[in-house]
Amino acid sequence: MSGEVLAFYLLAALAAGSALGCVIATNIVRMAMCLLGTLGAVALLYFLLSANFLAVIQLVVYAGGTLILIVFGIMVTSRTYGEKLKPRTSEALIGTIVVLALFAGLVAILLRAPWTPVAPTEPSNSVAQIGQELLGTYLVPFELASVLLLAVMIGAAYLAQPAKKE
Amino acid sequence: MLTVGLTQYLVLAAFLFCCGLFVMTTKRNAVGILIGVELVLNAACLNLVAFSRYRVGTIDGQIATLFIIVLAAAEAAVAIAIFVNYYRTLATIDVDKGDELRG
Amino acid sequence: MGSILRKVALPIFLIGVAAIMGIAWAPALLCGTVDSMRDDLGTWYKWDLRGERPTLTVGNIRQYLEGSIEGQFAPAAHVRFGHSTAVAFAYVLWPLQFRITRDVLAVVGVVGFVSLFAMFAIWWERKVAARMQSRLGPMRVGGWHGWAQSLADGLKLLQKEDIFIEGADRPLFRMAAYVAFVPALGLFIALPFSAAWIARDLDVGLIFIFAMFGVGVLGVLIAGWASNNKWSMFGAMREACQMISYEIPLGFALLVPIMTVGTLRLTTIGDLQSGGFQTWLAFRNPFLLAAALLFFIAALASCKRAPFDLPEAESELVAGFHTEYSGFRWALFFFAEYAEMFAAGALAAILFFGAWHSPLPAAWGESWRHGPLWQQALHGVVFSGPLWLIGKGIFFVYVQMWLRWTLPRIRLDQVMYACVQVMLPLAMLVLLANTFWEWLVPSRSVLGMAANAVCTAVGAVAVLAIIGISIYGFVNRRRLVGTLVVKHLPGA
Amino acid sequence: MSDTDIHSQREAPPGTAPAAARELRTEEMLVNMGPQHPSTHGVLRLMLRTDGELILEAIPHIGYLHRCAEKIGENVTPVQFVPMTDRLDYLTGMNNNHGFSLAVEKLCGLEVPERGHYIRVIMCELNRIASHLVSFGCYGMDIGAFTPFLYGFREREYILDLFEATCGARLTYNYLTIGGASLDLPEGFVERLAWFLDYFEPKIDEYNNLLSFNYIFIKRTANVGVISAADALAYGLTGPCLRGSGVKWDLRRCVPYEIYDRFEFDIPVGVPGGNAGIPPEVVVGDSWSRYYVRMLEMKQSVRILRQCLKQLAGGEFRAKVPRTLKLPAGEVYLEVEGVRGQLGFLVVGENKPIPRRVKIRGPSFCNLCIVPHVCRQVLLADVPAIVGSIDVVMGEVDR
Repeated sequence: MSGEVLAFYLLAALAAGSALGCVIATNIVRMAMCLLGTLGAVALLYFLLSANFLAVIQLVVYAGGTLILIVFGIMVTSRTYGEKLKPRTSEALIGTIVVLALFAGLVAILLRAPWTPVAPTEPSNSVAQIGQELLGTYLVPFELASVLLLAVMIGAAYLAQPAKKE
Repeated sequence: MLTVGLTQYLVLAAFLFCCGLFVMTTKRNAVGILIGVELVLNAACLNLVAFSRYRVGTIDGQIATLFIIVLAAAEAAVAIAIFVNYYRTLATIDVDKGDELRG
Repeated sequence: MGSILRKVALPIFLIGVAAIMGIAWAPALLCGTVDSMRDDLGTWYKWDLRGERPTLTVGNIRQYLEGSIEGQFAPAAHVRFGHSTAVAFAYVLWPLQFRITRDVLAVVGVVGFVSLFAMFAIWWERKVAARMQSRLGPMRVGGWHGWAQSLADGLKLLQKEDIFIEGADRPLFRMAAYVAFVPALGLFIALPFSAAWIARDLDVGLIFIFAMFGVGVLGVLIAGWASNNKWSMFGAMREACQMISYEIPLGFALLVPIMTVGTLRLTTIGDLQSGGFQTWLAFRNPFLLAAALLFFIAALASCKRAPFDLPEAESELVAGFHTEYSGFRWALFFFAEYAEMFAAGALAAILFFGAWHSPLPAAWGESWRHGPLWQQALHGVVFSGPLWLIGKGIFFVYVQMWLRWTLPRIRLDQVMYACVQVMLPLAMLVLLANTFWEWLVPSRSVLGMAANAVCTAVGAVAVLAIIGISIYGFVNRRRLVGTLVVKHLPGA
Repeated sequence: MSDTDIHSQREAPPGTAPAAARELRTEEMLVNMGPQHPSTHGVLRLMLRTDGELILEAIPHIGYLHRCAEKIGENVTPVQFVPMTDRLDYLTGMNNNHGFSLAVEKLCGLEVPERGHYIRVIMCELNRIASHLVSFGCYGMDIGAFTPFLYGFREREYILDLFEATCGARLTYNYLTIGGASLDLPEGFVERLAWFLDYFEPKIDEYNNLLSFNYIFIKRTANVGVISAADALAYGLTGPCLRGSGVKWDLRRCVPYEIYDRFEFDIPVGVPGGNAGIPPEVVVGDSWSRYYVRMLEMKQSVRILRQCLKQLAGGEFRAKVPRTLKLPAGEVYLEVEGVRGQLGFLVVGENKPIPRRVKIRGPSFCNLCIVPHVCRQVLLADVPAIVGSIDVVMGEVDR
């Protein structure tokens, strides 16, 4: 078993385990920590897939930004005592059945799909390539994304400002 | 014999997706639902990157993933802002309580 | 205990010297030799392995060392060992050809470096603080200026009870220290100590380190949350605000040198500055100098050092996020903090201040670089090598300490104001201006050269001033309270 | 907010949602600052009602250091009570001794010899400097700068050495006593003091350079915790806190006692920023003004001390006091300008050696009363800045 295979299965186990932790955990902060596990494992999987740039972006934006925002949101919104928000049993039951069925179906399809094996090619310099693509082919979505971020910044600031005193 | 190929990545992504779906549908804490969304998005990203590596040979998948990450960050910022407002109004973060508009 | 430590002080010092020399030529001696052997053998046996170097056997290496295979690259070709020596060396060298061995060595080296550096820095910070406050600082453990104080502190911390307070979220409480520590360690994977001394030369090394800075914040956040203490919670909230805000100017400041050099690979950035003092990036144009300053301030905030030490502000929040921590877990936070301090300093050095190159142009020592081993070692010490990077890192850590023991703490709203309304626009402006400068002013033009000269002069003056003031302060604060009282009061 | 609310909120076990928590505004949080908090100067406990980092209300809770000082005063003779006064405001033992001795002397009609007067002024002013040095250092620490603390203590060490040479103690002196001082000044004291004054005066400028005019320090303290002159008077503030609000009131000058009318000195008060080298951010009555008044007072104390050394007379240092001093029937209330404000002693005699009643007006206690008024709608980091600038010593607050 080569190093890459071993690494994949370790990381896959970590990602899947953390995702499962998210499902099981009732404490919201623990859920966030499980999410950190998944995000980190997925980032490392990106390294395995030779998407280095994506991996570090995942770490910067997701783990270093979004997740902190989420934890911060948790801290701000869960100061009331004793609010344990457990899923309702009926909902959880139905959810489990549906999701398990979905997973089984997906796996069945995936395993049967006739992927023609393509030898993975080593990207030459993915950062430069991504830069070229972003400012070339994908210029419009790129600019749209910037506009979106601006809108989000203004919107979030507007939403989160303290209510005006009457 | 354990090998790594596209299928393995896709199965993992499917698993993450299902977990995210479950979290989204059953959790009552609004932030928990957001965490579910992030899981689902991650599953999608993993799919895209794996495809881009094993099938297409170009980096379009990576670009798409980049956009997804950006969108996820934006979405989380707005969502947290909404949740803070929600919490201020209702003094709880339970999404089931937010049914004031129900007729 | 003290007497034992005093006895081992000299051996430890000698080992340290040996280690420093080793650092300077270990890659040339060991990994370099093995690599060149593999290259040699590849040509010798005409192995065609699609660019892959052949795997050596112990026998190959022994023959090589004995001189029965003629090499064309290696310095070892000039040296012929006896049979038994060659066998011994062969067994040492053989594992080094595998990547996994080198990885393990790198990890061990990083962990060792971080813990040694943290211990040194804690002792040194106490000495620096003491000097600034007209006292002596640690003087007892180990003999000479209490050099073993951190060792003794570490032993004490290890023995302390690991306290969990009631109501704390135990798994998270345990985990938080590791979540803070592991990224601080992990960033050293991509941090080059020199072009050869790097665990993984990532093409996105810079962002990787940046990411690790960001992830470490989570540990603090979780520590504050899991402690079930309102002060810890305040500390965590402050950390979250501060970090998320300061990452943006930090990122902008990082973008400025990237814009100039056009790569994210840290080894490339470092080697672009090998031509002596005036080629260091910070002195290339005024905007890069400004970016270096912005980077340093933002990094100070990211390391939560004074005057930005709000998350642990002891006069406001008791001890902030680590109020409830004790023993080893508490020490982990400090190891992480000192590791991040060094990383910030080293990053500043790599991006702006000539990386692992000395102020002398590396080209001057080119002949030494390919000479015998002792010349290579000397080259590593004098011209460019990990020692220079470590030295520069320590210099920036020292500046951070200096600021910490001089300045009062900023208030939270002022921290936010400074970030969002001062540093962020400034960083954006600097980025824009630098872009235009690089676009419009070629470095060979008169304007470019003049700017370079002026910035170099400013930088040289600043560095010399910092060193000069330090020496002046050290000399003038030598008189201490106790001796003053006895000596100077008439009638005493 | 009533006490029951506070307790139900604080002690709510996890897993239950108390009714009180529902009624609270969701953002609010109750935090205990102290009694074991690094910046509450001893055992002050501030109950903070916060909204995030914003302080909505700060309620001081005192009494952790109560030692029945006044009750003890009713059970011992005045001479025996003098050591107790050392322990009121333990940073200014000399001033406390002095105030109590003056009150008893006034009740008994004792005259203090000339040299005794000078010794008393010297000791009081030296102790004022020592105490202000601690206050300066601790205030630096409250703001987050550690180094000034040790600088302050470095210079205070000389003063304590002088005290030690004089009376053998470094903190609780029991030196100024009924009728004068308990011992004469030691040999060489005058020269040592003169040397110290020359050494110390430039150090004040060094402190100002290091801390007072530091940009961050000004930003942290200027316009923070502003007490208007009217408020200061209404709350009965005295000492540097009152003078920081711009009220020129100093008992040494306004109601001269002892021999303070023989010396030339100024009463420093808080002045608005922008003129006379005061930073423009400064507002009269803010934390910076209170802090800076102390720095200026140290200079004035040095001035007084120099004049003392010049005028110091020979002769007796203590009046002849009968071994068992009978306190005549009647009552005396006397205030002196202590380091932190007006220190008052009420002594009621009933023709016995033991007073019927001893009552103490502690300046720290009265100054502390303004904390809830000032610590409102400020940030958490401002609370140490405000409490530190008011400079309370809990030994005197709790007595």
